[in-house]
Amino acid sequence: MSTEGKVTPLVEVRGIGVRFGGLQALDDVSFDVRPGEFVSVIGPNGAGKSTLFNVISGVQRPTSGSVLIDGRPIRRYRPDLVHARGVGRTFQVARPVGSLTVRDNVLLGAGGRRLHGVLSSLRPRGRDKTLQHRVDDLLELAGLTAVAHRPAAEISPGDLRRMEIARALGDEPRLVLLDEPAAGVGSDGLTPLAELLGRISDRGVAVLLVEHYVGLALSLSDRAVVLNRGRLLALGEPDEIRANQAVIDAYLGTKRSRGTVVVPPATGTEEER
Amino acid sequence: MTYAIVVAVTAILMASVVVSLNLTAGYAGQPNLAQSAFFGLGAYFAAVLSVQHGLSFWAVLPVSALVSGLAGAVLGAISLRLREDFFAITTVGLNFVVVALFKSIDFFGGATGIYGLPLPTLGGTSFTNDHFLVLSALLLGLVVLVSKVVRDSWYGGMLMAIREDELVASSLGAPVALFKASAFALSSLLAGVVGAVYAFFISSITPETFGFNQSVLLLSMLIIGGMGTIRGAIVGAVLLTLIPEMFRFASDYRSLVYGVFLVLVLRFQPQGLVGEDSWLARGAARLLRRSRSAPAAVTEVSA
Amino acid sequence: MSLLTIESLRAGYGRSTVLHDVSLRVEPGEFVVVLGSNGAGKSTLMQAVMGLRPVTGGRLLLRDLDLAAQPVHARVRHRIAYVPEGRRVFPALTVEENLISAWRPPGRGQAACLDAQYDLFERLRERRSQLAGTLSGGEQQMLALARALISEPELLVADEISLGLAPMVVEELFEVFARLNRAGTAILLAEQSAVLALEFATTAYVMETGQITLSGAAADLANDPRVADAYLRMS
Amino acid sequence: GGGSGGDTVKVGFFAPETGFGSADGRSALAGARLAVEQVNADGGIDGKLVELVTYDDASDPKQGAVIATKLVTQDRVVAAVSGSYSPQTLAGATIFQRNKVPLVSAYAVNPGIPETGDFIFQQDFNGEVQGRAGAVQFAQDGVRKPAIIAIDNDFGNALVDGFQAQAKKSGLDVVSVDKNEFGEKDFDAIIRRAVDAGADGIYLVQYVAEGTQFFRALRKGGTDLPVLSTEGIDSAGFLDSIGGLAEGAKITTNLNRDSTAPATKAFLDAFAKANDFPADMVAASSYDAVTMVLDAAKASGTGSADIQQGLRDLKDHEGATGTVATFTDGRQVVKPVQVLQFRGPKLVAVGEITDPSVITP
Amino acid sequence: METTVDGLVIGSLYALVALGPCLVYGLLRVLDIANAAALTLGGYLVLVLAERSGSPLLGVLVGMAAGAVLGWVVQRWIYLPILDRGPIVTLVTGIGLYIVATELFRLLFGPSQRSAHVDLPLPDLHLGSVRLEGIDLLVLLVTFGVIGITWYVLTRTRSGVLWQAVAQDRHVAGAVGVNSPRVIAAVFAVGYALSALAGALLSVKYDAVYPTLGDIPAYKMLAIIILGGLGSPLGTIVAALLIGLVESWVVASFGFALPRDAIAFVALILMLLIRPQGLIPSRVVKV
Ligand SMILES: Nc1ncnc2c1ncn2[C@@H]1O[C@H](COP(=O)(O)OP(=O)(O)OP(=O)(O)O)[C@@H](O)[C@H]1O
Ligand SMILES: Nc1ncnc2c1ncn2[C@@H]1O[C@H](COP(=O)(O)OP(=O)(O)OP(=O)(O)O)[C@@H](O)[C@H]1O
Ligand SMILES: [Mg+2]
Ligand SMILES: [Mg+2]
Repeated sequence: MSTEGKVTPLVEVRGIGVRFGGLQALDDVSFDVRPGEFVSVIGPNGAGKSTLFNVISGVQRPTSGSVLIDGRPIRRYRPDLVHARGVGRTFQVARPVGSLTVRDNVLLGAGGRRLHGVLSSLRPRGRDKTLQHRVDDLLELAGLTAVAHRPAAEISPGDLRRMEIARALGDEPRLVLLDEPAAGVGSDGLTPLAELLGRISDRGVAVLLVEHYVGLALSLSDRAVVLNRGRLLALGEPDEIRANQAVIDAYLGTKRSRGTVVVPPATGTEEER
Repeated sequence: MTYAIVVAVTAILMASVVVSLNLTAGYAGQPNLAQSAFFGLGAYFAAVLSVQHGLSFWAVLPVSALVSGLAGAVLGAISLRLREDFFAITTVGLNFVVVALFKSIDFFGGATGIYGLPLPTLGGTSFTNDHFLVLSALLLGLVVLVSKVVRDSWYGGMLMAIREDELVASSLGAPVALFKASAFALSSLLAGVVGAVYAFFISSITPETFGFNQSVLLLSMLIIGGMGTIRGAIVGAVLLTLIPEMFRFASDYRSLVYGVFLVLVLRFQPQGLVGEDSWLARGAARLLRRSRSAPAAVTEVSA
Repeated sequence: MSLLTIESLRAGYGRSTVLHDVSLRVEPGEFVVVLGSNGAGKSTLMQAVMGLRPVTGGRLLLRDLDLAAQPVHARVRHRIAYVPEGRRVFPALTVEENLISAWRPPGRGQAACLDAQYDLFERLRERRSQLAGTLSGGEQQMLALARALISEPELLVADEISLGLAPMVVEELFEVFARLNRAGTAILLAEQSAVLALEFATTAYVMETGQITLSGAAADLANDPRVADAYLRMS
Repeated sequence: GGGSGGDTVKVGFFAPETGFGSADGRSALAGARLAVEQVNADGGIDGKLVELVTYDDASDPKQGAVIATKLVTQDRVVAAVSGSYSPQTLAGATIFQRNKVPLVSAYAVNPGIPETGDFIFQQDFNGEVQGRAGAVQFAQDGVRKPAIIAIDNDFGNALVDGFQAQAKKSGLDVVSVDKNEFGEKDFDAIIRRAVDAGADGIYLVQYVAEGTQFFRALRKGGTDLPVLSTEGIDSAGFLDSIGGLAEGAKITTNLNRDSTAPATKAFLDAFAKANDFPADMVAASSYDAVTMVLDAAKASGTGSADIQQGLRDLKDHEGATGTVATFTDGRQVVKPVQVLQFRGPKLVAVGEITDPSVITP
Repeated sequence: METTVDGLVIGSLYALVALGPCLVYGLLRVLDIANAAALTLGGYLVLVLAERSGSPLLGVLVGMAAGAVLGWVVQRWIYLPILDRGPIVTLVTGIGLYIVATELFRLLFGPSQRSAHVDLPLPDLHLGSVRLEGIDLLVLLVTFGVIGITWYVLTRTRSGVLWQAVAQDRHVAGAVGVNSPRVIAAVFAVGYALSALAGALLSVKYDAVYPTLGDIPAYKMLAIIILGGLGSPLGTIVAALLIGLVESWVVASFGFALPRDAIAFVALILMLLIRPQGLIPSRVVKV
């Protein structure tokens, strides 16, 4: 897909800068994400990855630059408006609605785009058949069927992270932003997670992934963006990134690291791409 | 008998306001300590328009609803700007301000209040307490119905999400400002209608009737019963209306009993008497489960 | 005498027991790692040791002192320090105030202790007057660790220090741990990055559904097929 | 209306026993009880003992209607007395009127109370009467430019309305009207304002707590303007708490402690014996209201309608607060207004306003 | 000028009352209405003991001690167990406690206003045209003393940091060695003792105590805490003085144009519209 060329980007990040007091958390960052593409955002701690997600999802207004979705810029940085344009997200620290069940959490993620107004949103959330099917499907996809009826406050951290992903996918977004989905997921949980990410991508949803498990991230990605101290350090295909000396110095390190993990590619993905 | 009916009507009307309060305080989690101000606005507009301008009971109901609803929307808009605790105390202040307005604006009849509301008529006959009983029960039914619709809708789910985490709610597509303001408007509108009926029922009102103490009482009812549940709102309102009545004989100790009851319940059942995960709710759930699982076990064995 | 003795410990949440008869020892100067998958009970164990989770059975001794009878803050006075799971820095305190809150008067001066931590984590020196809540995820993790180390503990109880940290930083951290350990600090670590953990630790325990199922020298366990199967496949 | 079955005559009563009005509630209840005890000691009415059914309205206006309903429908009282403030009395009055049970308000001053209907009577002179009497008294004392400092509730409003209406007729020029909230403590600034406005006297409509603070501020500021106040501070607690601060100030009220009238003397003696606190106008008014009801029952019968008739026919009723010739057509009373002055530890009678054009409602 | 001095004295009393609840709020996010009960308690004890023993000072000290004990009991047995239930539950519980307290006072000391005519051996102060009564002088001195000490402790000693740490996460604060229960108990004890002190001064100044003495301070204190920026002691003091001054000025120039209690809340609402974070905001982080 990266070789195909002339496709309108789904999201264009143009010269984004974010300043917090004296700190330039992001500085003139530009790149784009094409429909269905899988892009990783990696970089050291404090590089500005989460800040970048906050800008793209409308939580944080940038001090300079702009974000375009389908060629049209975001004018009002409001998460619900960005959501309505087909962008879903998760948070670095999972944020469940703890008093609701896992199923209701996912259900909340599904339906916002069609039910924006107060009156239309008053329809019973438990009755819409297509909505129910989608939610069941997402719970199944994320492997949450067993815990679907437990309050979100009580489930394990691993389940919680997958619930966040399912919830972000609820409204059939064209792009999801996933902030460290593997953090806190045990080593035995990484393979299922990688498979889940692969399946999301297979559905044609573009993915922007922040992850310190670099091996996992790069093995799934079409391209990767590397940030360092708010600046774009490198942008390219996984192999270029792995070989990039600047990236190694700033982030990957020279010694053996978890960057060497190789995930078995999910079957069937090659042909489709 | 009539006394029982009067107490019943009072309890049902209180339950209706508390169920409406549950929309903002329970579902949307907004610390709303001003519900009696909206209740009072409804009552006051009803009283003024009927006593001084001769409008009928049925004509003032929609006016009360509208006025309270609009005022609620304004409060909702304020809530958008303020952090939780700032907002809580702003609502405390709102009570004092509204009472001051009732007292100092001539339209509202000043400190003396308004008395001598006529009995509503229906098809030519004047209301009796029995009529009030039916009317208030219908009103409670309406408020409960509206609450149920809200609770089971995407809108209601989002209100609960807003209660816990506004950022999450808006990232999932909820227009937080619109939802919050509309929840306040809806809750206040219902309270205003109840206020209008209440004014006609007790036939004379004074500013202090709708002051901070009343707001606290309404919120106490909700918390004692179980915040965030319709049954809790009703149980709390009924209990806190009945207990002071039942303790009339202990005149000198009545308020003390009320205070002690409040503290003891909140201390030992802070989730409310019939709220989620209260002793009663848990016990009921256990009973239900037992009565359901018993036959299930039999079929399993025989299968 | 063991520094920390955990014997047949039971602990949990309300009515549900999570830890069933967990026994474990930390000798002075030892580096013990507890491995286990999500929900195994590692964090519950760490919290029980600190007194943040009530213990419902078994014994918990620091040398011959009955820890279970000590309130949380008193355990810190007995030179145990704690890195909670998920950072939990004080968000509205600055980086420096976070550190000061954990500094204890006897011992070296405040300035010297602060400097020692800043030397360890240069990034924190840079951000010393930033409110901790606005730090990035990884920076907060560093702060949580520094906050534990500033009290110069004899026993460090740490829960998932690698969470959200860049790979290079994780390696550096393990090296820091090794150095501390060589200088005499005993470490009890719950961790999911099993490869690094087993490489640096002296002793390892594997926990499954609230029970210890395997234990031994870290080097031995690293070669144990059961461990490799469950915990080393991916990392 | 209620019947008078059984072997007791049930009379309802309510007062603010708790809440901010609890001091008045205590006096009111004591006065009412005294009246009933005396009648029962004399053998009751037609051989039947009188039972006083009392409720606490907790100083809460909302309770008026509920208590009234309870008294009427549950306790089936034949008549009732309000020992409470105007809001509660008004709320209850509607219910008594609808059920045709007579109610006598002991000391609530809102002129609207008897307007509720033909079963509702007001024992004390209403607020406007007392306000008018205040203006007359001030004029007599040589004050020309009074300032008004009044509490902002219907008690204050009624008195201020009466005072202002009469002020013009008596040649007074009111220089300022200030209304304060219940619980106000700081009168320094407001007194300074009145002085600056050129006031040569202060008409003070307050309750005990606010009244005490007013006099403290007045003395502290070194002002010695003449002060005329009202029955609002005619309370057991006031003389005790005020010390000598109110020395020389006058009040208008209905209870003359120096009265030589036998009814008043008898009441004061009996009250002093039965209670450990002195009688005040609230106690005396409640006592009078209850005796009126009982006298009416003695004269006309113990049914509600009988008592209503008896109250209408009431002639020259001698009470602790003076003699009531009769109830007017508007079911209010015509009684002289007493003027008392603080002298040392006592309230001393210094005058009486009897001008019919002033004291007739 | 006279008005300004009045305003300052009243504002000082507000500050003294509001300081305790402000610290408690900062620590536990509890809007503690029950604190006003300590005010009434202090008022009664100083008058009763002055009457019985002739020494107002003894009354003040006993009042403060009793206040401290009350504060300790309230936090230990009432607030701490329900803290996790959120601010609304604790707020209403506090209101319940306050109702219980006023009822007990009424039953114990009778419903009427009491006074004892406590004369302090303090000279009046004449500053030009302004006469400052002895008690007013005392109020100013005590308040500024207390404020000074609080300010020193919170900003110049490590206790300030520990207080903040407990405020943000009392469980983790324990795990870094802070004795959270003791910090909480101390803040309550001090806060209630200060309120008792304020109550004593108030009742001597106005020579009156009654069961509902705490009513107005209870709610005005909330407005002041908010105005000051919720949990920021300095802001609270500034706000208290400001409210005292504004009230006096408004009354002096417009009379009781607005109910005095509404003034505080109107000021509050106006200010929040301009500065939603309070006069001197305490530190908050949106995560
Ligand atoms: N509100 C804020 N005020 C001041 N500085 C901030 C604020 N938010 C973030 N920062 C700083 O901006 C930088 C970027 O933060 P960000 O959270 O985007 O990092 P990140 O790349 O996600 O790091 P990590 O991998 O550790 O999560 C950090 O150094 C952080 O301290
Ligand atoms: N607050 C809670 N209430 C009830 N059960 C809980 C709670 N927190 C954790 N548990 C349960 O306790 C068990 C052990 O959890 P614990 O957090 O100790 O596991 P862990 O080994 O630390 O897992 P992880 O690697 O995901 O951090 C889990 O089954 C979990 O569901
Ligand atoms: Mg991040
Ligand atoms: Mg854990």
